[in-house]
Amino acid sequence: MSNLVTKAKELLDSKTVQVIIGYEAGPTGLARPVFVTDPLKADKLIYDERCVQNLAVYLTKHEVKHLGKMAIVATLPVMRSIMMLISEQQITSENIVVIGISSEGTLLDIADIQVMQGYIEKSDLSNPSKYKELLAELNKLTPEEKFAYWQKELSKCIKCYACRQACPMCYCTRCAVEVNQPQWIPVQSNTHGNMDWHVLRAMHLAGRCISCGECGRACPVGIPCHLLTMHLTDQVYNYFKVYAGTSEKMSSVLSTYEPNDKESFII
Amino acid sequence: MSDFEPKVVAFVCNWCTYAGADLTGTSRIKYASNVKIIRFPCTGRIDFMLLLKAFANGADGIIVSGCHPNDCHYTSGNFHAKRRWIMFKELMDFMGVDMNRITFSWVSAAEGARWAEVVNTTVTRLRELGPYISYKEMVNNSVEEEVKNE
Amino acid sequence: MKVGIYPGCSLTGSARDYNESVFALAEAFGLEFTQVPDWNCCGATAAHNLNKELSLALPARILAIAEKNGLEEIIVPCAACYSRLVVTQHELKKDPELKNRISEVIEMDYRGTSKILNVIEWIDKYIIPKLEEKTVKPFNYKVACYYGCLLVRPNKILNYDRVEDPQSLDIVMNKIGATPIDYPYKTECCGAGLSISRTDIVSKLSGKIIEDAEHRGAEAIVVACPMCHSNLDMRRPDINKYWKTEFKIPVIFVTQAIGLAIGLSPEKVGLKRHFVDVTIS
Amino acid sequence: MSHSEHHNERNSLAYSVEKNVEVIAQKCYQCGKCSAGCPVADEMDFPPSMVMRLLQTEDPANDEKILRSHSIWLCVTCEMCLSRCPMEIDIPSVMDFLRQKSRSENKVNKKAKNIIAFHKSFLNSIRFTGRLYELGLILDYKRQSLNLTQDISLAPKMISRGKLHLFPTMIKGTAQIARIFKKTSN
Amino acid sequence: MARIGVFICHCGENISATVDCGKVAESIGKLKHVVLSTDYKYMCSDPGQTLIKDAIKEHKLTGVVVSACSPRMHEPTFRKACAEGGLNPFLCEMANLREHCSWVHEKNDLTTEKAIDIVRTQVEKVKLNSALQPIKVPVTKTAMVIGGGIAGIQSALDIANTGHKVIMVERSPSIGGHMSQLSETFPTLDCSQCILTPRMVEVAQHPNITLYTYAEVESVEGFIGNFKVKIRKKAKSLDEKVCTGCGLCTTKCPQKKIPNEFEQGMGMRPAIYVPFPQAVPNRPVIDKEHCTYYLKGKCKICEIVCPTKAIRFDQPDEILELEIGAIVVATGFDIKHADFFPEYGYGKYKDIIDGLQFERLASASGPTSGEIRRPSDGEVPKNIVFIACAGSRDPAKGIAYCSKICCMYTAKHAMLYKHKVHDGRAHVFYMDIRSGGKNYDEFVRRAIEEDHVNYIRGRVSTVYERDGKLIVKGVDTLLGGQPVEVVADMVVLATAGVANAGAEELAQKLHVSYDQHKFFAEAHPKLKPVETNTAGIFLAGACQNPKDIPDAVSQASGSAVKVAALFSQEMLTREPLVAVVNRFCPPMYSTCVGCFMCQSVCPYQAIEREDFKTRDGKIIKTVAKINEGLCQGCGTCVALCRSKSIDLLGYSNNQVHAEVMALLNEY
Repeated sequence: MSNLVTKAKELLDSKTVQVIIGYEAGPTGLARPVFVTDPLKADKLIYDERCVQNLAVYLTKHEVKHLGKMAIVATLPVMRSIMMLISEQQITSENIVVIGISSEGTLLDIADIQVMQGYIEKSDLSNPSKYKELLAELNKLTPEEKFAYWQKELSKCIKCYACRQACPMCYCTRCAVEVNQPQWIPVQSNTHGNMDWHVLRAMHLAGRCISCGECGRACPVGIPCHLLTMHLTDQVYNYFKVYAGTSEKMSSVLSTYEPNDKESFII
Repeated sequence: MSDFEPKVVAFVCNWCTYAGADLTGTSRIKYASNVKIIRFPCTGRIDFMLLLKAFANGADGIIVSGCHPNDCHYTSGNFHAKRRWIMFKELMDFMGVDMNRITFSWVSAAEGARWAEVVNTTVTRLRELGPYISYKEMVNNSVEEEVKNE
Repeated sequence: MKVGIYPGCSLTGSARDYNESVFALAEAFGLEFTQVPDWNCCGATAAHNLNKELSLALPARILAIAEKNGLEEIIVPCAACYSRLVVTQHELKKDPELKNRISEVIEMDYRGTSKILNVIEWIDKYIIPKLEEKTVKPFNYKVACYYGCLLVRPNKILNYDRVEDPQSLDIVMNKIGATPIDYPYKTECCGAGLSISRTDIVSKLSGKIIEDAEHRGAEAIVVACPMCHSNLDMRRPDINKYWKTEFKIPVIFVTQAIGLAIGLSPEKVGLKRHFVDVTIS
Repeated sequence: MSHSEHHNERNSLAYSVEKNVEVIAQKCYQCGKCSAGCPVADEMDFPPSMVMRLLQTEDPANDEKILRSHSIWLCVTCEMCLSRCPMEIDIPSVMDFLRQKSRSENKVNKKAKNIIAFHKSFLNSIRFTGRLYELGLILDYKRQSLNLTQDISLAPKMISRGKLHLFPTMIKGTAQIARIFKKTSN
Repeated sequence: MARIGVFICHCGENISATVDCGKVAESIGKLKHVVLSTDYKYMCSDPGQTLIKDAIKEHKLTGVVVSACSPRMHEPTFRKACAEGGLNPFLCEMANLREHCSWVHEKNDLTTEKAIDIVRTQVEKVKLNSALQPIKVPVTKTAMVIGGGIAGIQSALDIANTGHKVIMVERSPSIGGHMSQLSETFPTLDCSQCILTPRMVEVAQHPNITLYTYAEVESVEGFIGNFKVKIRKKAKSLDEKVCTGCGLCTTKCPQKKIPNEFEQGMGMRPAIYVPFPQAVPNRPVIDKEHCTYYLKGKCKICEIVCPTKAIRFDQPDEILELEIGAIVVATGFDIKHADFFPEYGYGKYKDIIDGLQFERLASASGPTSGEIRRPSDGEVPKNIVFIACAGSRDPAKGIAYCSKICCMYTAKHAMLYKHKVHDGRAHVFYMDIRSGGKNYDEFVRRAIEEDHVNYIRGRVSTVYERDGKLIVKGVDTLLGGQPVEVVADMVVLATAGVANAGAEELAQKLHVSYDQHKFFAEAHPKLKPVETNTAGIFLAGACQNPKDIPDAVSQASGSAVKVAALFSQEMLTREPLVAVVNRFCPPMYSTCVGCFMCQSVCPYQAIEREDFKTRDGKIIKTVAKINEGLCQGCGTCVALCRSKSIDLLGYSNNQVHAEVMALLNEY
């Protein structure tokens, strides 16, 4: 994508931004994140089907932030992450230039946040179809089967917190699992402790998850933990008819309410 | 299983349900003694992790109760709680945690009789369900896992 | 755009005068429309009084045929038919199940896409723009604009004009030089469907409408509904008998009034077919 | 909960109105604005607001009164009541429903026989021709209502003004119309 | 090292009848850190309390658990006892053995076991309690009353008479509000002006009251006892100190045809005007929308004729910044203008008027000096129709609620009419007569029985004009829905009471909530009808919902007492059960990441932003900070905070966690 490179060059040349967060081809042939600060190095930027990671996770990292104004190669999930991060006051729109990438992989002209909002609103915000089937499958199971399934999966967890690291929404400087007064989450990586952790994570992402699936992808032992957050994404839409990351002003589902919110289980 | 008596923890708000339970007392309405109450200022204060803690520590059932919508002493605490419980319930259902073991209810300071009713129906249901074995097992096995790991 | 017209039964019979005036206007203003092929009766009051499903099926057939023939707009001069058609469209839109059931009954699929225009909407859209230049003989009379029930009610469904003291007809009449009077009976009922079965009631209700118009010095009552017309015009003898008076005020269709204003002959707009002689014009 | 139980027990007319035309009789607080504006209220045995009141009682005896009333047949569906009702209660739809129920239970008020005769004749005429054949309508109505003399003067005048066809116009889809009648006759 | 004392109360027989108190005391005594566990017949009695006080000293207790009745009953008692015993009151907890145990269960082992669990839970909790100091916030002892109607006036006078300063802000040029427009008042029929005017004057002359008319609240910040208020004094184009109120200018002003607001448009006024003769302050203002000078740039006749040269065309608006301790909102109501009711022809026919217009007609100071004459031709109406609920209880076209006052004022109107037009007929179309209140129903009965007002139960369908008469088509539902037609000379619509224009905007400035009808919302529908959910802001009068004068006045006095109570303290002390955001030394400062979701859940706007800056003022980190003056301690933010950076004193995460553990795990 030469025009991606050109765009990047001019952004850096014109000093519009100080750093570009994008992808480059790694030695193993896989794409990996790159932070380009020098216009001359801009041509290493790539975008193709190998580029799957949600780069928004770097927007809140001090090491990147302090470089200055940032441009970021952004697919839909990244754009939605940006919206969330702005609405949660972690970044400011002034400090971000979005190099939009369409679902076809072509360069989008995202002049500003409003344009980006327009693009997001036009897009399908429900969970990616490949996960929809999985979710449907799981939802068919009986409670016992579900419980068993998650016991099996969660027993694998080694509490490496890669799911947390990969998630652009998990930007807390101190995560609740590190709190030991009281010990909310058992430190050990056993099924019970793991379950507590994943419940906590899912609940903390309820109404905030933008369905990028990074957490699941990052898991070294292959726990489909992204299905937990994605299931809640479905439920949030089902109950409150909203998707996360659609505007810079949206307030999270769990920090707002409608007096007539409907539920069927409170007697 | 008939002699089984479930352990039930009730998380209630101070202004409505706790006061309602007081009224149950002053009106001398009898109910099952399995339920023990923990007082919170507002349902909005109740952390979902506490519910898991309760199960992990041997509770067979839980009651969460606060002011009816629009009656919250803090105007909106129960509304926020409601949304939180919706999400929590959906997640638990998805993970196969038995939601029949948690009763969510609104009980006002004037509903002494209703509190007794809520408790009794919950306890009766739990007596039928029996102890929450699957969860208890998970916790115990986890401890053994530890032992193995060491 | 392909414009269709649904005359409805009365325009082929008791309201031929109305029919003639509508077509006369169309001709004079060079407006094209095709009749809804093989149209049937809308069922009128009788159907929805006795059988709800029938009262939806009959209009549904009309609409379905119109759709099939690509009629994006259907002009419905008869206010009663207009009301039935719009209500049907609304009911079937509201309830998909019912819609399926009905299209099964009429053996056609029905989508509910065509836009239904009442006569005044038609006039506003196609005639008003050229009206001024064409007006040769200003219709300068004091008129009582009588809308009747079905042009404005049920307002929530038709949402046409305002339900109390509507204005659309007054505005049209104003355009051709007439002076509409302030008239509280604009939307009072004339007795409609009871015309034959309870002529006494019709005579009473229509009588009130006529009496008040005459009392306020109107020289004509202007209508946009054949039912109202037949009650106020054809039933005049009964009315006069009931009220023991001699109400003389003529009742003319809005289309006839416009026709006269643009210089069409009374015959051309069917005035000669009235029971009550139209002295004006 | 107790509420729903209550519903299950209900088999009143008000309940079937609720089920069939989604109008809740209890919404009516009896202001009477409908009766005040109803053109035929003074002809009725029960003006609209009274019909609503009778429904509210959910008393079999009163349900009977409604179904046997003259009112429901006098209603001309002018929709004035609905357009002015502060509670937006769709009385016209209720009337339509009550008429059909009254007929299906053969409880039609005797005074209403002409009205129904007319409606029947009207439908008859379109059942066979697809459109209204006015002369046929009048003749058929006379046959049904036995008002042989009525409107005797009207017809010739209409004919002279070309307002009355001597022969019906048949539409092509008559067979289909017939089927529509068949399928919807319940 | 915790040293806990546990005291188990028998409450006479109330607890001991079903709970084995001795056994409870015994098994609790075995618990870690419990140095004293004893039972006693009446803990709340003096000897019982002494028992605690002595034990605190004797056993050097660090925590006390009184196991007796509900804390909602006696927590204050025992906390006070502890304080007297030298222990911080917040180190005392109560275990509810009566309401939650002995009274609701049979006498058996399970019940006693439950009692033990309950007590143990509180023991575990109290170990984690920390000594808290009541929060002290200073109080600015100046109140602001917004709105100068009868409610505002009453509230202001009551506060001022307790010796505190009051600022009164009134939007219009004079105080007096709607009451000053009324002719006579139900149920006594005494003249409104006569009872109101003295109060208005009192306000103007009261040493403790500063009156700002023609002024509006611009912004409100801060919290109870410490509000910072900006007020905009709109330019009156006049120097009030110089003006003598001679009124010469108003007579000479060439603009004379401006509909008079005070007369509800039934009279005219000039562009420089005093709203009404008894106005306070009795000084004119120039209405810039209509003044020839402001419109065309020339005229200035008023300036020329003014004997004291008081006119100031170049006068700018003035912004005042005030320190306020408490606010009383008394902005009143408005009437819903009836043009949304086309079938009643209001606005179309001159002789169909609304309730307030009738008040002016009936008022001695009104446009007809008290004679009932119809607007169209000044004739005395011989047949008059009053239509109740013209807008109220009408979800379709008007408002769903009952305006409460119309039944009474309609009865009053009908009466006044009959008193003034003896040969006249008065008809009232009504749905229900809602006349609850002292001597209210008697009043309505009088209208019917003595003044022969014709009450017809039924709503009017339509009103139209014919031959200069108004045809009113109604119904008599008591005659089975029989149509009724009245030929009237005049029709009065009892229009609904609605929230004042701008109420919503003001509510948002004040951060108080309002209902779907834009009326100000009380903190609790039953027990806090005068408070708002924002501490230090109170309600008076019809800004909460339509009210009659007695109700408005009593609520006004209520709000005044609330303010006085607040001002009776040098410092505000509040229970310190508030949320806190953790703080650490740099570079952490706090584990809060500043997502500020807590801000959106807080019902009290108690969460503020705190910036940590470098020496050169560069912001390093922005985190949440709880304003303990505003926080009411609901703890919703605590449960929401993902990084667990917020905690709630008295119900800390540690404490509630410990309670759960203690409740379930046998020791």
